[in-house]
Amino acid sequence: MSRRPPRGEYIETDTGNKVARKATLVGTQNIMLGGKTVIQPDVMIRGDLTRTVHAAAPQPASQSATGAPPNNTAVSIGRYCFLSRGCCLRPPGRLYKGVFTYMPLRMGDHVFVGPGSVVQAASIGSHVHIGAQAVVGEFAIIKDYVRILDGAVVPPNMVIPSFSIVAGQPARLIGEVPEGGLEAFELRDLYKTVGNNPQPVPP
Amino acid sequence: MSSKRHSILPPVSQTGPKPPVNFSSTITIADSALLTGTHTITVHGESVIHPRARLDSLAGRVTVGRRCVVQERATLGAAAAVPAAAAAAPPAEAAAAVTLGDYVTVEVGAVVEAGGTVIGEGTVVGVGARVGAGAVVGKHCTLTAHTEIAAGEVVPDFTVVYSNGMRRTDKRGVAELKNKGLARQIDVLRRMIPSNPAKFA
Amino acid sequence: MSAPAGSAPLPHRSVANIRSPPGAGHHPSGPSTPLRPIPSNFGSPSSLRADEEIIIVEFGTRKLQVGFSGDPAPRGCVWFGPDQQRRVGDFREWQTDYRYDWRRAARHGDSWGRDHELWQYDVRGVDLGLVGDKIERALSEAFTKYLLIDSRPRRMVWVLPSSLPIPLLSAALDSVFSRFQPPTVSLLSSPIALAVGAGVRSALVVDLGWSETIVTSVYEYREVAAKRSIRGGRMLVEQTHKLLAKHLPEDQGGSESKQEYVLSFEECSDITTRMVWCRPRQHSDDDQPASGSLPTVQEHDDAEQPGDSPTPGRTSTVTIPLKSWLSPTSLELPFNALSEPCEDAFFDSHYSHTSFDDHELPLPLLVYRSLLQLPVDVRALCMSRIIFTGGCSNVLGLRGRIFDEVSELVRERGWDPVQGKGVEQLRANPKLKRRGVRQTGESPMGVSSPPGDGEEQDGVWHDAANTAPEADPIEEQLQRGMDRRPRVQGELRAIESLGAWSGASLVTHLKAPAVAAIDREVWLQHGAAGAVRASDVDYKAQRQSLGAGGLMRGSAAGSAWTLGVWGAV
Amino acid sequence: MAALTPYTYIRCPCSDVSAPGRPLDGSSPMAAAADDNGAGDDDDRTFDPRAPRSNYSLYPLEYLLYCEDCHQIRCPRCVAEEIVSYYCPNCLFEVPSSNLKSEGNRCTRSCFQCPVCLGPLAVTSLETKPDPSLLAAPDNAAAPHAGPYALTCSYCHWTSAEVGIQFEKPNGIHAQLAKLRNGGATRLTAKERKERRKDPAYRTQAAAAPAPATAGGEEGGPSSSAEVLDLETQFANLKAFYQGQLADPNSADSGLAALSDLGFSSPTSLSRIMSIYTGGGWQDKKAKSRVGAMREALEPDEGLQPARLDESAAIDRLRSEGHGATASAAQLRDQPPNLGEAHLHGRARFASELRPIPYLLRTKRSKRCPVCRHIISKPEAKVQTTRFRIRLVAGSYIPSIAVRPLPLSSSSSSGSGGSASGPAVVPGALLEPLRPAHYLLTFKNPIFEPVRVTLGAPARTPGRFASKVTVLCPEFEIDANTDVWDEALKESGERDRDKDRRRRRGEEGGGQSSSNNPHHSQLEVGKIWERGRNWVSIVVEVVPASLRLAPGDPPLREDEDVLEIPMFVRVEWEGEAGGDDVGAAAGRDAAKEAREKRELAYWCVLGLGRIKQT
Repeated sequence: MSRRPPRGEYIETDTGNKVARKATLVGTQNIMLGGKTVIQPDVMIRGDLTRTVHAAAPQPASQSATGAPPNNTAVSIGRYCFLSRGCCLRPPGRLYKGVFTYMPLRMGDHVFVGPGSVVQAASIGSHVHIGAQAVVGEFAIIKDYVRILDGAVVPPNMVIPSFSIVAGQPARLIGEVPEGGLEAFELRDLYKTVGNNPQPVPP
Repeated sequence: MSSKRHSILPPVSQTGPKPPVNFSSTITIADSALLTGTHTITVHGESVIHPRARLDSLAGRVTVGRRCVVQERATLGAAAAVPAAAAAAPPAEAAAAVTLGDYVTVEVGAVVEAGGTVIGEGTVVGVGARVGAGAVVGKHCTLTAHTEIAAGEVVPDFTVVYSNGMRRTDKRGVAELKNKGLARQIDVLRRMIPSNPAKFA
Repeated sequence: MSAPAGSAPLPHRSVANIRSPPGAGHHPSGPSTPLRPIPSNFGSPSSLRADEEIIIVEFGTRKLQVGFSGDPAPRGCVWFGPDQQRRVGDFREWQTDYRYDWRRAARHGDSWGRDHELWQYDVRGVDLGLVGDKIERALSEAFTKYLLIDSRPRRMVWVLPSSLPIPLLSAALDSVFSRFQPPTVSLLSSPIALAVGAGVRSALVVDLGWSETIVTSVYEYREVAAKRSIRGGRMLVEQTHKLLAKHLPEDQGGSESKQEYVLSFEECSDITTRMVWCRPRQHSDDDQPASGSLPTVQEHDDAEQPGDSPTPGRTSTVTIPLKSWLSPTSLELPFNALSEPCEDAFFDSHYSHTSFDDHELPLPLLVYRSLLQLPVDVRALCMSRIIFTGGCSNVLGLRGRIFDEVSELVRERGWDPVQGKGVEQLRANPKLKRRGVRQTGESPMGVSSPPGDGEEQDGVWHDAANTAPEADPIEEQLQRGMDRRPRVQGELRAIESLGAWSGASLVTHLKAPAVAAIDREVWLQHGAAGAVRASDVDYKAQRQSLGAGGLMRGSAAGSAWTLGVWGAV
Repeated sequence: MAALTPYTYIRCPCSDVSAPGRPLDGSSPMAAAADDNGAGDDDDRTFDPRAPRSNYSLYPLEYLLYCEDCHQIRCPRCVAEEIVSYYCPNCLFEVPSSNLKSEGNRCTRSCFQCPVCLGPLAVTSLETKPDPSLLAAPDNAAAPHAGPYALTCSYCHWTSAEVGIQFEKPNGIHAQLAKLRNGGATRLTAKERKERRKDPAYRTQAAAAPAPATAGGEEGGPSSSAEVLDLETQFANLKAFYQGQLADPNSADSGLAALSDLGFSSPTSLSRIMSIYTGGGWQDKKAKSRVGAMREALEPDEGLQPARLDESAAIDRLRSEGHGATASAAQLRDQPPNLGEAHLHGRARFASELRPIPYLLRTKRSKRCPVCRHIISKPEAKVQTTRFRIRLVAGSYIPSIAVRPLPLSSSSSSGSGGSASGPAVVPGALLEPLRPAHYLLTFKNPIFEPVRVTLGAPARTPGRFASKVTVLCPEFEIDANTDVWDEALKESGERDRDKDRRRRRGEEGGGQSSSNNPHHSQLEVGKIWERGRNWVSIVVEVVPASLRLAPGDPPLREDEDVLEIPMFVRVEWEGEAGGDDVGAAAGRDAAKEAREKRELAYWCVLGLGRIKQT
């Protein structure tokens, strides 16, 4: 993670978010960032896939200039999240009362999403580590302090309780996060190592 | 996100030639979709091409059936990862690179290699799955995420490929229901995804 | 591979003294008087103890079954394998690109699949410490994952094969006592537990185990004889591998048979459990066509012929996907070929019976001989209480095949250890005829065969027959007890047992005291050396200590304690 | 081979005490290995990380706890656990411990795992046949909540309808499933059976219930009159039978028969059962005479179950349906014990006989020190909270060790970042055999007193391939950790910390020339490479062994190509005499209190990287 990008690769917002210019954010008005969140290049977030079921009237298409209502949030991300290169966040969709609708994807704080992973969960807690090339199926619910190993495929609708370590296709519980393992989920240091003037990793 | 823009869509270098296209009037195609190649790309009625989906007709024609959904970063007609030796017959390759039946869903980041590859009606190609050149996937199959179908392999109808290549038969008999669901999904997507077929014409 | 403990026959095992040797001390008016008040004493603690769970552990070579006493089945089952032996926090097996490199693990032929075993009965060169570690980890996994209990000390009951070598047993006890601090561990031998689990007091337990097949004769809840053969699950899997390797295209001649393994153990054992079957007894190759006339055999025979005869079946083939080969492939082979491993591993019918060593007898012969070895009345009981158990008893058709082969052997040889001329003479013997008819079981006999009968035909067992006291009180009692319900005997019959674990669960639930109960303190002081021979224990003292110490605690510290059938060092 | 990032494992001292058993002779390779590892038991001999037993005693730092009263490391192996709460990992409902005894160790709501792929199962209505991947809840456009229902896997699309299991109600699936056999036939649950036991109608009812069509072993149909008992019933019958026998009606104390439900046994039966175990015979005639009363089970009602040896039906099925229709060994292992079926002989082999797997419950556990019984870790009881009441992790007491390859080709990148970022060498790059390589070990001191670290490593690594190891600076001090508030203000305080770091370097410049300008790649023995606020970096030089095998050698074992250094770490510091919470902020004013020397010593294993195979 401690690669040094050329200056100006990131847009740094006043809330401390670092969004790579090369990231693809569709429907930004429906994407909420908590701050201090890093979005690396080639990340894709589908903010345009909003829920349609609560409103009878057809939603304004994402590129229409009308500011979207607040309840239209498609993807909300907490603080100190880290979206690695090439990962993709996508709201889950399903038929509800006979109508197809997308549901918001909510993400807590200190969530690491590994490179190339695709996340379609309904909710992800805080202090969650999703490895590289992992797939989190639609409407999965992931609690706090969960580690999803590289390449795991979390099946749709799966619930992963706190302190779980899951892996495999489909993902299953293979271990529990030990008491001493909680600090490892902290992403403050990692946050500092990227951006336009990255800090070195503290030893 | 201070910017007034409603999307950050960094331009992607349009590599390769602009392919001749044959779009139905009812399709939805995001203008950030990527179409390259020399052969014709045909998309039939009510199909949806998500942003950043990639259709590559260098190796041959790419045909997308009715009411298909090609999600972001999915690639149709990618050059075969491993040159399909015996599997795909070269002439067929030139003819058709990829053919999707109706009601096919190609999910995020899935790759369908060129070379006479066929995906049957109602089949779902899961996230990050890879269908090798010349493979023929039957109707109403489910390729779960990260599934790899070897080049030239034939997958019978109603097969579920899961857990790294384990196979079983889908006995739920929900084919038509899935199609119905897909239709509903497409209704919604058409309203959400700004379509810009003109860009590719 | 008979183990040290097993090879030296323990006093109670030798056939000579199945019945109590007259000298075994007829204590005048034994415990009955001291026992009278005991119920009241017992009443309260036992009811208190009712909700305190006792953990029952059944040890197998490849798996550990763990649960609570009183349950019909174990709650958890932990298998041993390479993944179970990794460091904590090593999740490599779950990495997408990781494949367990079994070729490396199988350094030389005989270690193929060894990392799936808890121990080898041949304890030479076995790292006992490692065995302890494996058991400890398996147990704690079972506790956390399946039993959901914390590490407060709990009493344990272990179900063990009675042939378990003492070094292994003590290694296991060392590790468990030091890590789990159970106040006591009681030992129970699996054949007896099986008998209990089947509702019988005598039985012929045919344990088609992993490392070996053991035939144990249980008489009145006592093991009176055991015979083994190395023909077990391991051999079966190796035969399966041989079969698959033979059918695989790229074929390095015979080289891959023992040295080089072309397929992973995991895959072969999987295929074995899934596809390998056992074909019924061939009637063509034995000259007596009359075999069908055995009523006992009858129902199985003509039931099985349809299973085998249809010609479409003969030609049918199966395709088996192979992942662990050089390149993943799927192998097509005739369905009938899948019965070969079974033939080679368990029967070897193309060799003559005389050509086998004692440790590699084909199973039917093994069963027959162990029956033959028994005194006639014991045999009469055991032969009609055959219990098949062990992993290989799940091989389709195997039990039926063995059963038929045995009844065939019985039919053509009777109970005559001697063959040849003797046979004719005996054939001429009217008594035998009667017997012959009977043991084909046309009708379950109410009475056991008269002792004279036994003497006459199996000469070998003269002494055994003679040691039988003319009036065996047990027999009398039993006869009296069930004059209206005759016991089935003299007829070959197989019965189901709930399994050793469930049997132990029953025994424990009934709060039976174990003589082979080891106290933690005592063990940590003396270790196995502290044990005395089972026969030397004064049961009266035991029972007193029971009164004091509670039901399962067979040995309060200080009183003599024993490792039961596992003998002493 | 997966790229290997350097790692550190710590060996809990508790492994030293328990050293059961020794190989009986050294003939076999295993025994040889055991000899090496036996050495681990006493510290003056080198601990071999590769010995098979080592895998059971090595832990990553985060798995270790620490007892403040014993001042000792505690590992998962040596702590005493106590369960705080039970819960279902799927519905996250807390289960009272009382239910455990009765309901067992699995979720009794509607939480099931797929028997085929272990994915979660969802209840779906069969009427509207919804596709769970599209609708988690039944589509009520068509008949809302119309039964029957089935469990469906959203991953592999297995459905319980495949094995003929359907439910009337969408909830309480567990209870409904208990009454269902595969194929749909109903069965009596244990409770119902108990009620029916005396009821004459019971037998007919049981007989009426057909053997499951899928039961290969039984398709032959009941050959004899005996009914097929399922495990549960046979067990119950046997138990009832034995207890009946033990009650021993014709003995004097027949009054006790009433107690037989408790499994209570009269003296007679005691002696009876005891003889189960005694190798010897009967001592007293009296007991014997009573014993007679106990007979064998003779009928299915008493638990006797004649075996059905005819498995030809199953064989035929195997023949016709082939490999695809069978359940894999793994799937069978994941199956919970199925009490609802007859004995599994020659059965439970077909995929059609798999049953949904109720989720195993999980637990929250608190941990105690095995010696002083103090609690060293205690989570909040509530399932949803992730807080801990007490959490004494080793990481906040013993120095952490970070391993990084040191790029001696002093490229600018490694220089500017100081010790911090030296990505010049690719992580996980293979080590060149016989070519010296350098690694930076960074020790970080978590406690609020300065600690003195002494390292001991064998000159050559144990095992088949001995690499040379030189710890350039085996003895050094690490300054105390600073206040907690610094942690809190870390983000903002980043710059200060850098300054702080630089300042220190300046101070020590005179003393430690090498750390003065770390970019110069001359390594001086006995010199610290670099020093920070509460950390110190030293250099280890290794000369990887060549992995060339002599002909006839057994091939490399898994991970035998990894260069692992066993290192004995001794940490000394002065804590306040009370020594209750060394780690807490209170530790700061410990300086004023009485001091006492503390020492901690343990083996650890540094995995540096894989050696290139030539």
